[in-house]
This record gives sequence, C-alpha cells and structure tokens, in this order.
Amino acid sequence: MGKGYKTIAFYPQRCDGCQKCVEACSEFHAGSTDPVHSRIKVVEAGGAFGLALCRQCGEPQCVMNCPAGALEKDTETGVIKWDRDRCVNCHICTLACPYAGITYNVVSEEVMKCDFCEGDPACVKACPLGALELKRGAEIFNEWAELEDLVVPGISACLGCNSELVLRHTLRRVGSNVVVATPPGCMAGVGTVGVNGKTGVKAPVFHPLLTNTAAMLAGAKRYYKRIGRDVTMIAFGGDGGTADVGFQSLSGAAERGEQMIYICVDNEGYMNTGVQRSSTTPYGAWTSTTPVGTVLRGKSRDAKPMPLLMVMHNCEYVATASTAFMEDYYRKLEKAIEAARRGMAYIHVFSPCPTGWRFPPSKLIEVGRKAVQTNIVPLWEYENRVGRIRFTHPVENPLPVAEYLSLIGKFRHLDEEQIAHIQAQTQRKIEVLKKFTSEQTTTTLHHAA
Amino acid sequence: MFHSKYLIVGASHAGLSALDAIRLIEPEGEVTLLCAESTPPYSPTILPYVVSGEVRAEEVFLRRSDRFERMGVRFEAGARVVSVQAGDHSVELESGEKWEYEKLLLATGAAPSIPRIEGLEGVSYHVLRTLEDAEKLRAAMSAAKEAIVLGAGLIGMHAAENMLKAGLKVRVVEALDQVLPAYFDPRGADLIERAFLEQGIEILTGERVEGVAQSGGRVELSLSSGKTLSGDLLLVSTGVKPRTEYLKGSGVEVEEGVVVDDRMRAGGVEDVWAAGDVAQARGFFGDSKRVNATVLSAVEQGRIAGMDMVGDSALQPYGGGMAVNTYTFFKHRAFSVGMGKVSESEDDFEVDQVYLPSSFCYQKLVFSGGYLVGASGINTELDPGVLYQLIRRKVNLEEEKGVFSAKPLEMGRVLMSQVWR
Amino acid sequence: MGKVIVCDGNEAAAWGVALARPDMVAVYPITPQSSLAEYISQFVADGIIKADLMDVEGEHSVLSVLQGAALAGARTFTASCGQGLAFMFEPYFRTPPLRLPIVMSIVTRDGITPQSVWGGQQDAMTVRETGWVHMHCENVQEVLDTVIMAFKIAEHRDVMLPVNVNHDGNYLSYGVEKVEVPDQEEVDVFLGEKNVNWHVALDPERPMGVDPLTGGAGGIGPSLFVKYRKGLCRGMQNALRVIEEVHREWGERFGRKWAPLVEEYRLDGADYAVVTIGSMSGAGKDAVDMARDEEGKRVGLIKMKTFRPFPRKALCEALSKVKAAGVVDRSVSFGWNSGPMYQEILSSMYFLSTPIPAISFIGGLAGADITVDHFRRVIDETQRVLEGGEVASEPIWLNEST
Amino acid sequence: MYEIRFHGRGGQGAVLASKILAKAMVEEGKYVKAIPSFGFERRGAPVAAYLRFADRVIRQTTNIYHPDCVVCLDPTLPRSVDIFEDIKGGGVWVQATKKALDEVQYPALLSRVGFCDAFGIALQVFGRPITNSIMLGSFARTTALVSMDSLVKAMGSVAFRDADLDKNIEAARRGYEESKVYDLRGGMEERA
Repeated sequence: MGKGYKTIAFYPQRCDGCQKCVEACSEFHAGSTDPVHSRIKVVEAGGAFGLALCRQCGEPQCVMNCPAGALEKDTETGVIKWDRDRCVNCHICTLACPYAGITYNVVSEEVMKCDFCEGDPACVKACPLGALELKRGAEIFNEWAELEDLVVPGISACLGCNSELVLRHTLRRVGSNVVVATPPGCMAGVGTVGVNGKTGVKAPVFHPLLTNTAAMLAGAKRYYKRIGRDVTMIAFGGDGGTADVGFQSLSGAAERGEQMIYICVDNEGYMNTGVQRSSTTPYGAWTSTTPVGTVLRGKSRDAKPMPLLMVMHNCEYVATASTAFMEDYYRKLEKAIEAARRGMAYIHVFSPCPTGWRFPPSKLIEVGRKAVQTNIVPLWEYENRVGRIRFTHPVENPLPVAEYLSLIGKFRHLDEEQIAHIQAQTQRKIEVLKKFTSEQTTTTLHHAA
Repeated sequence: MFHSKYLIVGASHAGLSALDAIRLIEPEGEVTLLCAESTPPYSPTILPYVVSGEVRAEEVFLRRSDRFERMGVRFEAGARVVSVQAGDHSVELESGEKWEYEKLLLATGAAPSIPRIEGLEGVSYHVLRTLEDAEKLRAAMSAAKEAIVLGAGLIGMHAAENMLKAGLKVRVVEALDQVLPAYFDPRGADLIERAFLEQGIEILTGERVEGVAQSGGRVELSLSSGKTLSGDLLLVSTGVKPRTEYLKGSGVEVEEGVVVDDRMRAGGVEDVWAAGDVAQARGFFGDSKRVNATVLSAVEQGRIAGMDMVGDSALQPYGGGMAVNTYTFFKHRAFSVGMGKVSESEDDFEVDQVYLPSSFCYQKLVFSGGYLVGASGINTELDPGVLYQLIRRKVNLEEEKGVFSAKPLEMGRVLMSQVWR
Repeated sequence: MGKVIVCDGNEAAAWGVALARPDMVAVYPITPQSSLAEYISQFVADGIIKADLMDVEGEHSVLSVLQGAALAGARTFTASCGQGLAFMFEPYFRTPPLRLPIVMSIVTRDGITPQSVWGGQQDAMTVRETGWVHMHCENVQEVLDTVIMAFKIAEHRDVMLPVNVNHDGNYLSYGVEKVEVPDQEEVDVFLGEKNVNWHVALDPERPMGVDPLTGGAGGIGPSLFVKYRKGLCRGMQNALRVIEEVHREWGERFGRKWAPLVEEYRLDGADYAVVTIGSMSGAGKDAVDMARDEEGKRVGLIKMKTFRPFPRKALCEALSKVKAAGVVDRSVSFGWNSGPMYQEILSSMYFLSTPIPAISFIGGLAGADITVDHFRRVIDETQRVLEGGEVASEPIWLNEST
Repeated sequence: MYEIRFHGRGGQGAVLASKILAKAMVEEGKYVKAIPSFGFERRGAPVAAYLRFADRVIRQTTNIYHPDCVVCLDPTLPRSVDIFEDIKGGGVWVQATKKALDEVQYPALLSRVGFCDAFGIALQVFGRPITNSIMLGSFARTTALVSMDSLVKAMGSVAFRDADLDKNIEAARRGYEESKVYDLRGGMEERA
C-alpha cells in the first residue's frame, strides 16, 4: 500500500452548519473572519448540508484543464498547489472542478483553493462536532481496516468470494455491539456461526431459519429495547433467504418498522448448495435448476425487483450497492446504521459469485463494475424521510449489456434474442426507477397501497 | 524507421491527457509524443495572456521538462506529421522520418479559420493560435496605434481588451448581431459589449467585411454597411477549424474533423484514435457529431482515447460535448455551460433569470423536463463546475427546482455533496 | 386470596399469562384461539399484561420473534392451533433443541380436510414428537393455573424446554366457569426470578455462535450432535419430576391440587377404567359416578394431564390397579388405526407385569360432543372386554352416528 | 343442577347472554358452566348457548340436551327451530314475543312461560333489535332464579360492543318489568 495523501473528510450527519470551519479558514488565510476568504464552504439548502472544498483529487481535473500550468499536484504531499504567478485568472479550473473546490474570491480578485494550511488545516481544528477529519486519502477507505475484523481468519469461502468481502467490511464498521444473523446460505455456509461449537465471528451470531431471519432479529431487538440496551441487529441474508422463503418474514418486519440493518447479499441463486435458481436469478442465466438444453435456455423469468419492493414497504432506508463501488457502499452503510435506529434499513448488495457464475476470481471487481456501467445494477438509495429514490451513480450512457454478460459463464449460451430481452428489460428497469425519483410518485404509490 | 507502441500526434490538452491515461495502466510500453512545434507542450488558450503580457512565453508550458523522462515517454518537438499510412500503421514527418505505431492518437488540434474576403490574402494580418503567433502579435502591438479585430469570439475579445490596455485604439467587427455568439444570449452579450464600449472599444456587430486592402502600413476594410475602417494592425479571429490536411488519402474518415465514436476511435481505419479540437464527436444534447473546441472536451476525449488504447476496463464511453467556457474581461467574469442561449419563449424549456444591469450582473438557468440543460452567468457566485456536472450527469431536479432556483449556489453544492460527493 | 371471576378458557389463559409477567407476547389469530389473541392484545392495551406485543404477520414469525426475544433473555408466550401450528412448524420443532423455555397455549383444533374449524386434538397430537412438553387441561381453572405453572416448568434449569398448555377448542376456549385468579404477589413468589438465556444467548456482552453446524460423518460432529440430543431427552425426563414438584408447590401455595401427570379417579376397588384426556374428563367422571353409584359397576377413570414427556411410570401404576381399559382419544393415529393415546398406552403395557385388554375409542372430532351417554357406552364396552369379550381391531367411533 | 338453553339468531347476543347469566349465577353463589354451541355462525343464523348451574362443582363440559329452561331471544325463531326439543317435563319457556299465550303453540309439558316484547323494547332502548339483556330480565322475572341485582352486577363485568352498560341495564329492567308470566297447571301435573 502506498503512503497515501492526507485529505479532509466530511461527515455531513455530524454537521450543524455552524460555520466555524469557514471562519477559521478565512482567519488563517486572510486574517479576517469574512467568509469571502474561506476556501471551505458549508452551505445549507433543502434541509441538507453541502460542502464545497478541494478534494485534492488523484486525477485532478483542475490541473488537467489549466491552460497555464498554474495548478499542480505536489507528489510529496498530495496537495494541489496553485501558483499565483502562473495563473492568468481564466477560471477554467472553476469549470473543470466538479466539487467547487476552487472558487473565485471577489475581494482578492483571484481564484483560491484549500492549501491544507501547511499540513494542519484550521477548519478541522475549528470544527466542534467532528464533522471534519484530517485523514490519509487511503484512510477514508481503509480506516475501516483499522477497525477490528470481526470475522475470524480462515473461514471457508471460495476463492474471490464477494460475500466474504461484504461481511468483513460491514462488520468492521458496525462493530461488536451487535447481533448478527446469517441464515442458511453462503454466509452461514462459510462458517460464520462455526462448526461443532466453534464460531466464525467475534460477536453474537446465529443461524436463523432460512425463512425467519427478520422475525428473529426483530424479537431480539424488541427485548433489548425493552430493557434499555442499544444493540444493533444486522442480517446477512442471501437472495433465497430474502426474496424467496424469507420474504414473508422480511415483509412483515419491514411493515412493522422493526429496527435492523438487513443486508441482502444477492448472488442471484443458491450458490452454496449447487447453484440453483432463486427469484433474483436473472433472465437467461444458467443454474442447475434452469439448465441449458435443447428446449430450455436458462431462466425464463426476470428477477424479482427486491429493493424496489422494500421501498414500497416504507423502509427507513433502502439502497442497492456493489463492492466495485466501495465508497458508495460505505456511505450507504453509514446511512443504514443511522436509519436502523428508526426502522428497517435494507441494502441489496450485488454479489457476483466466481464459483457459481463461472468467471475467474480475478474478474470479480470488473464484473461488479460492468454491471453498474451497463445499468444491469443501478446504484441508488431511498430515504424514507426524503421520500424518493436517488441514483448515487447515474449511468446515462450505459454500455451495452453484452459487455457485462460476456464476462460471465452462466450467460455463455445466450442468443441474440435473449440478449435483446435483457437489454430491453435493463432499460425498462431504469425507466421504472426514474419514475420513483420523483417524490410525488413514491408518495402517491404509498398512499394508493 | 522509428517505432512506438503508442504514438500520440499533438501535445496539447488532449494528447497529454491521453498520455496520462495510458501510463496509469501501462507503466512500461513505448509511448511517443510528437509535437509539431519546437516548444514544450502548451495550451492555445493561454495565448491571449501571452499577448497581454500577463504571462511570459517561457512560463506557459504544461509539463516540466523532466516530466516525460520520468514517465518513460519519448517527446519529439518539431515533429510535424505530414501524412498517415493507416494500412502500414505508420506516419511520415515533415523531416521525412517515418514512425511505425501500434496505436495512433491524432490530437493535432485546430488552426485558425480564415474567412474568404476579397483582398485578405494580399494584406498582412495576424492570427492567434500558436506561441509564435502570440509573440508576433505582441511585438506588432507595441508599434501599432489602431487595431482592427475581425470576429468577436473569445480570442478576438481577449485580444481587443489586451490591445486596448496596450494603448491602442481598438475596433471589433462581427458579422453576427452580438459578441460571443457561441456562448452568450443577446442579453448577456449586450452586457459584455457595454463593458467594452465603456472602456472605449468600438464594436460593430452585424457587419460583414466585403473587402480588405492595404496601403502603406495600413489596412482598410470595407464593410457591408458601406462604412470603411482603417488601422495599422489587423487580427483575424473568426474561429478555428480542425487540422486534418495531413490526413488526405489516409483513409481516416474526415468530415468537419476526424469522425470518432464514443471511444474516440477514428472512422474508416483500424488502431487510430482522435481527440480534442481535431475530433468530431457526439454532441451531448443528442445533436449530430461536431467539433467542440474546448479545453474540457479535449481533456476528456484525450483521457477516453488513452483508456481505450490501453484497454482500461474502467472506460466509460463519451457522453458528448457541449459548449462550455469561462471568460474574464475588465475585471468582470462570466461563464456559460450547455444551452445557455435558449430564450424563455422557446417551448420545452423553462428559464430562470436574474438580470441586474446596474450591478452588471446576469444569471440564467435553463431547464428542460426537470433537468438543468444550460446555465450562464456574469459576475455571479455560481460554481460553473457544479452546474456543468448537474447537466452532464443528468441529475433530476424536478423536486428541488424550487429550492434550486432560489438558492442555486447552495442547492448545487448540496446536490454535489449528495450525488457525486 | 385471589379474586373470583367468571370467564372462558381463553380469557383464563390470558389471565395466567398476565400473572406470569412475560416480556414479550406474540399472537396471530386463528379459530378457536382468536379470542385468546384478542384477550392478550386487550390486556396489553389495558396494561394488565405489561409485555411488548408483537402483532406479526403469521404464526411462523410469531414463534420466530419469540425465539429471538428468548435468546436475548425475554420470558415469552404465544398461542396457536391447527393450521397455524402447522405453519409454525418450522420454528416450532426447532424450539426444543434451542432449549428455549417458551410457553404456548394450543387451543386444540382438528386437522383439515374436510374443512373444519372446530375442536379436536389432532394438532397437538401431530406435533407430540418434537420435544415440547405437552399438558392437557380439564377445565377453565386448570387452564389458568397450568399456564402459570408452565413457565416455572419450562424455565427450570433441569428442563429448559418449551411447554404447550393445551386446552380443548370450543369446550374450553369458549366454555365459561367460575375461576379464581391468584394474587400477583403470590405468583411472583411462586415463579421467582427469571433467567431464560443463561445457557444460550445472543448478547454482545456474552458473544457466542448460536447453533453451529454440527454432525456429518467423521470428526467429533456426530458425537457432539448425539450429546445435544441426549441432553434434550434428559431435559424431557427431568420434566416429569419437575412437573410433579411444580404442581405440588402450586397445590400447597394456592390450595388447588391438580394431578400433574396422571389422575386416578375412583380406582380403588375398580376392575376397569376409562382413560381420558382434556375436557371430556368431567363427563367421564360423572358417568363413572353414575355407573358406580347407581348401577354398582366397578369402574374408575384415569386422566392423562401430561402427554409429553410421556408419564409411563405413573400411567403403569394406575393401569396396574385395573384389569381392562377403555381409552378415549380426541384424535386419530393414522398409522395405528386407533387413537394416539391408546397406542402409547399399549406401549406402556410392555412394562406391566401382565398386559390388560384395552379398547380404543375415538370421539369428539371436529367439535363433536363427548357426553355422559357416550361414556356409558365406553363403560359398557370396556366391561364387556373385562368379562372376556373380544378386543376389536378397529377403534370405536363415538360420534359415528348422531 | 339446572340446565338452560338459549336460542337466538347470530348477532342477538345469545352467547353473551349465557355468559352474563353465568356470572350472575355465580353472584347467587352457584357453580356454573356455560358453553356456546358452535356451527357456521353468520348474522341471522340460528344459534344456541348452554348454561348449567348447581350448588356443587360441575364437571361436565358438554352441550345441554335436556334443558330445564329454554330462553328464546327471537320471536320468529320457533317457526324454524324446534326450541322445545327434549325439554324436561315441567320445563320453563322464556320467549321474546309481543303475542299473548293463547296466540301461540307450545308443548303441554311446560310448567311456566314468560313472554316479553323484547323487540319492541330493544328498538326503543337501542334502536336496534338486540334482545339479550332484555330477555335476561325476562328470565329473572319468569324463573326467580336470579335477582336483578346479580344480573346488573354481571352485566357490569362484560364488554358490550353495541351499546353502553346503562342502556343494557335499562333494557334488562324493562324486560323484567314488562314480562307476562303464565303458570301452567298441566305442566305441573306432568312434572309430578
């Protein structure tokens, strides 16, 4: 691992908009608390906070687009330095930067950007709520690596198992004040609950039935609430235990607003027991119960739209996620942890399976990435208090689905007609989702239901 | 015969961007950058500032001298390509040298577009596309007293301002009815024009030049209105056109520029890419392929081309180019993104405007079906980059439109924090 | 002293629940249990039961939430029957091996099909081999008392098993009697401190993997699994002793002495006996009294209260006092073409020095009544085999003609 | 032991009447056992409920086949149901009707009959034909087996779904007061 550069991380849920960071920045750079001089800006609109601040990007657009060579990333510190002498005040950097990280100062009549205050940012020190933290760039992702890995070494997942990735990363963040449910499926099969009296997780962990994960967790949570203990409930259900036989229990728990984080690790079938079909197995996919022969050509039905169904249950939080977009997942997990204090938080993690889907383990992340880029797996979230779906990684010009399908053995047999079906369904799915991006649509549907 | 696995022709934004993208994936393979001029890489966008003296010519280069060496890239200055043999995977230079390549990127940019005006070929005039042009113009300015600028685009307007500051009397002639027609609507253009007029620059819009003649050290222009103008310095700044003359007979598909697909692959041949001002690529708003000569397009197209050349699986196809620019003049600042010129009377669009002429302030947001499609501003606080991303990413603003129209700066930043962080 | 109320069996069960102070109750309605679910809900609404009410979406989740709650340390109760019990079966037959002391009323109901929503013990008898303790009540007062005792039995350290308190659908669910409701303080003392998850817990303060994969061929798996199974069997056998102890203590404390395992009624000097279970026993006793007092027949009655664990020793002791038995079941053992209780009594006779003739009667299916007149016939038929008559290979169906 | 059979139609409250009377009999110091009959219950369909009381513990938890008394909550029911089936000789009949004794048919073995225009009273008190409380009053008047005080106490401990307690007490009192009781010689003879 490289040394990593420092950067300023922002935790909007801790921010109350007090502007102390802004004052501190102005004070440091201009000797005045006038916010006009601040390189950091915290603004409020529509009940949420936005942060405009240089991200000290790895591939900085400001640098790439500056016609004067006035911006440069310092390879020692990672700070993007602005050279006043070379700057011609053309402002193309303000157009190139997606983050409003470099802005025009009407008093000094030049652009300005965060320079890290010589390595000890004043804003971070000034924040009374810990909403700003100075971290190494890699730490924003890898700070979780410093948290205790609650999964024991040597659990028996397949090579390149995405579900194990989800399990380890999630439990690190959620911590050990938790009750972990891993219903029958890959998560349990790899030994989370252990074998012969041993355990695979350094936290209370259990096998619910395949059918009752959400109900059992709800029972435990209710009792802890009753006796005044704050314990997080988290489930790692497979798609079978979630969308098939476990659905009733999950649906009931969601309707009752049971407080838990329910993570569906969707590997699109029963990968733990010989690759059988589930209701989230996609159209056309080979499984051992949707085989390919002279008459049948893989699964003949489309996958159940599980996350959308959970939106319609009025969950506090619903999101889709992919390990190919870890930052996106981390952020959603943070929101889920918070939402689970109020009700159910459901995250549907797309979880490609090298073993069951027939692709090399080294292609895991690429499969995940292509799924998103083709819109096979749109990344979005739904916050009940916002009341609508928001794409967290909109893909407006998706790659053809064939670029995803061709990576995976379970789709090897698809003919043109089947691929065309998948392409059309993918488009349709996006169009349906887009309807839910309007608050009115979602609210109306809830009332109608 | 020289050989390079990756051969990049042209060393401005697009070429440099492609270079970085290639090196991100492939740290070893041969990469060669051919630069027609004898200088290190620079951006044509910097030239007005060289003219004005804000920056010295030797300080405009985009890469430090040791950069290419550290990257293991061969940089060839003064290497002007005169022909491409796509079948042989080779190019020929003006010097007669031949270079073989496995993958070729054409990033040769654009040249000034000279209008057909009777007599123009016979007079001495300036253009502004190279560092050499800039130095010549700067030298000429010091000796001249009265300048005529043909074309009120960004180059012309910048130059006019610079010449005024250098003490010249300046007149700008523009065939269309407004200045900066590519970026601003009439109201914004009027405001900008007002600043120029107040500073004493004469602007003649709606005037075509019918003929040019030279007598002694002076050029004389006859205009369509019957007026004549004369001056001792003529700058022709009527736009640019892709440099494609060296592609004749190469098989590379050229219309206005080199026609490319969404991975910047050139049509008609194998293993050739094009990016930047030379490329004719998808337009963002569903319009036909066109040349979009902006820095942002060049950087993005160059990166996509480089990624595709090196087989980077993270490649996202080109989403299309749109008109984007920033413009500073007489201590004022302006920007324009996307369909900023749409007028409020047009169907299918919703336009929010703030117009405060006394404060020299104008702001305009254009929506279509819940999406932002254009924005422009003069002396506003808005973040052009955030607005540009809201358009590019097609962020649905239907629900936020009320808040967004009232607080575009704040809401833009909140959305930025939420959507792409 | 408690208070006297007049209520039906479903309400009595709810009073028992209230006095046991559970932390969590979960209910899903099904005839004839529904009014019990309603009483529980109303009692929670009125603060009589100070528990969290989990009004979940089906019996499967009912027992599932209680399992989660019990693993977190909660005292729990629910009730079901018939198809509800069948739907609950997956978590149901997992509860005993989890050793969770959940108490559940089965308001017994016959099985479908043909469709029938009336009483009958087919549901309880069908699930008799799952490791739950099963006790059957005779009247409304016994329902109330047994529900409370059930918690003490279930949570006893030597038992740690779930308990079903069964009362007959219709006859006891809706049957109204005068009932004494004990004082809360008395019940609190009787039940003592609860500690339901000392042995298995989902608690961050005592992290453990609950229910690891065990078994398979090779390694310690199979022997470990056997250890767990034997532990469960031992818990069941311990329950026989604990049920007796708890009933004895109940009698001493509250003055009502219920036979814990097997009740012997007028066996002194009896030559033969009828064997009953549940609410039919009252009519049986009246019939025995009449036969003895008015007709001089030497007949007595054996009532089974505890059916699981099967009280073989107590039953054999009772049977050893007579020379013939007529066994009246309210359900069917399809495999044996008899009543299930009859079949198990035959098994018990292996342990008698001399087996005795016995007849299987099946009555009261699908809500049918078993009256004093029916028992007259049972007595007559049993007397016939006592006197050397042949034991038919078929059961006698009491309600075959109405 | 005294056995009572209630007849009514679904929705008239026969089952609740048997439960209230059970409570009232407990107030009178008796042991009780009340059971509803069960069938495919629908609003308007004939239903029955059983109540037995005695001075000692009642063990039988069964239906009643030979009642000492029949209480019928509905004036039209006797036309469709044999409410007198297997009634004991000297039995008592309490009937909701506005007719007089000579307008109706009944078995000769009855010893006493109580009639009450329960429908008429119910419409006045409740605005709906709910007759159970009224007929309990009529039962008390006809049989003198239970006091109005005990009935009122018993009514106080049940939850009425259709009207409040006061109205039900008023209804029961009017049932008591407005009943016509006939003593039948023939019945007495047969009883003897």
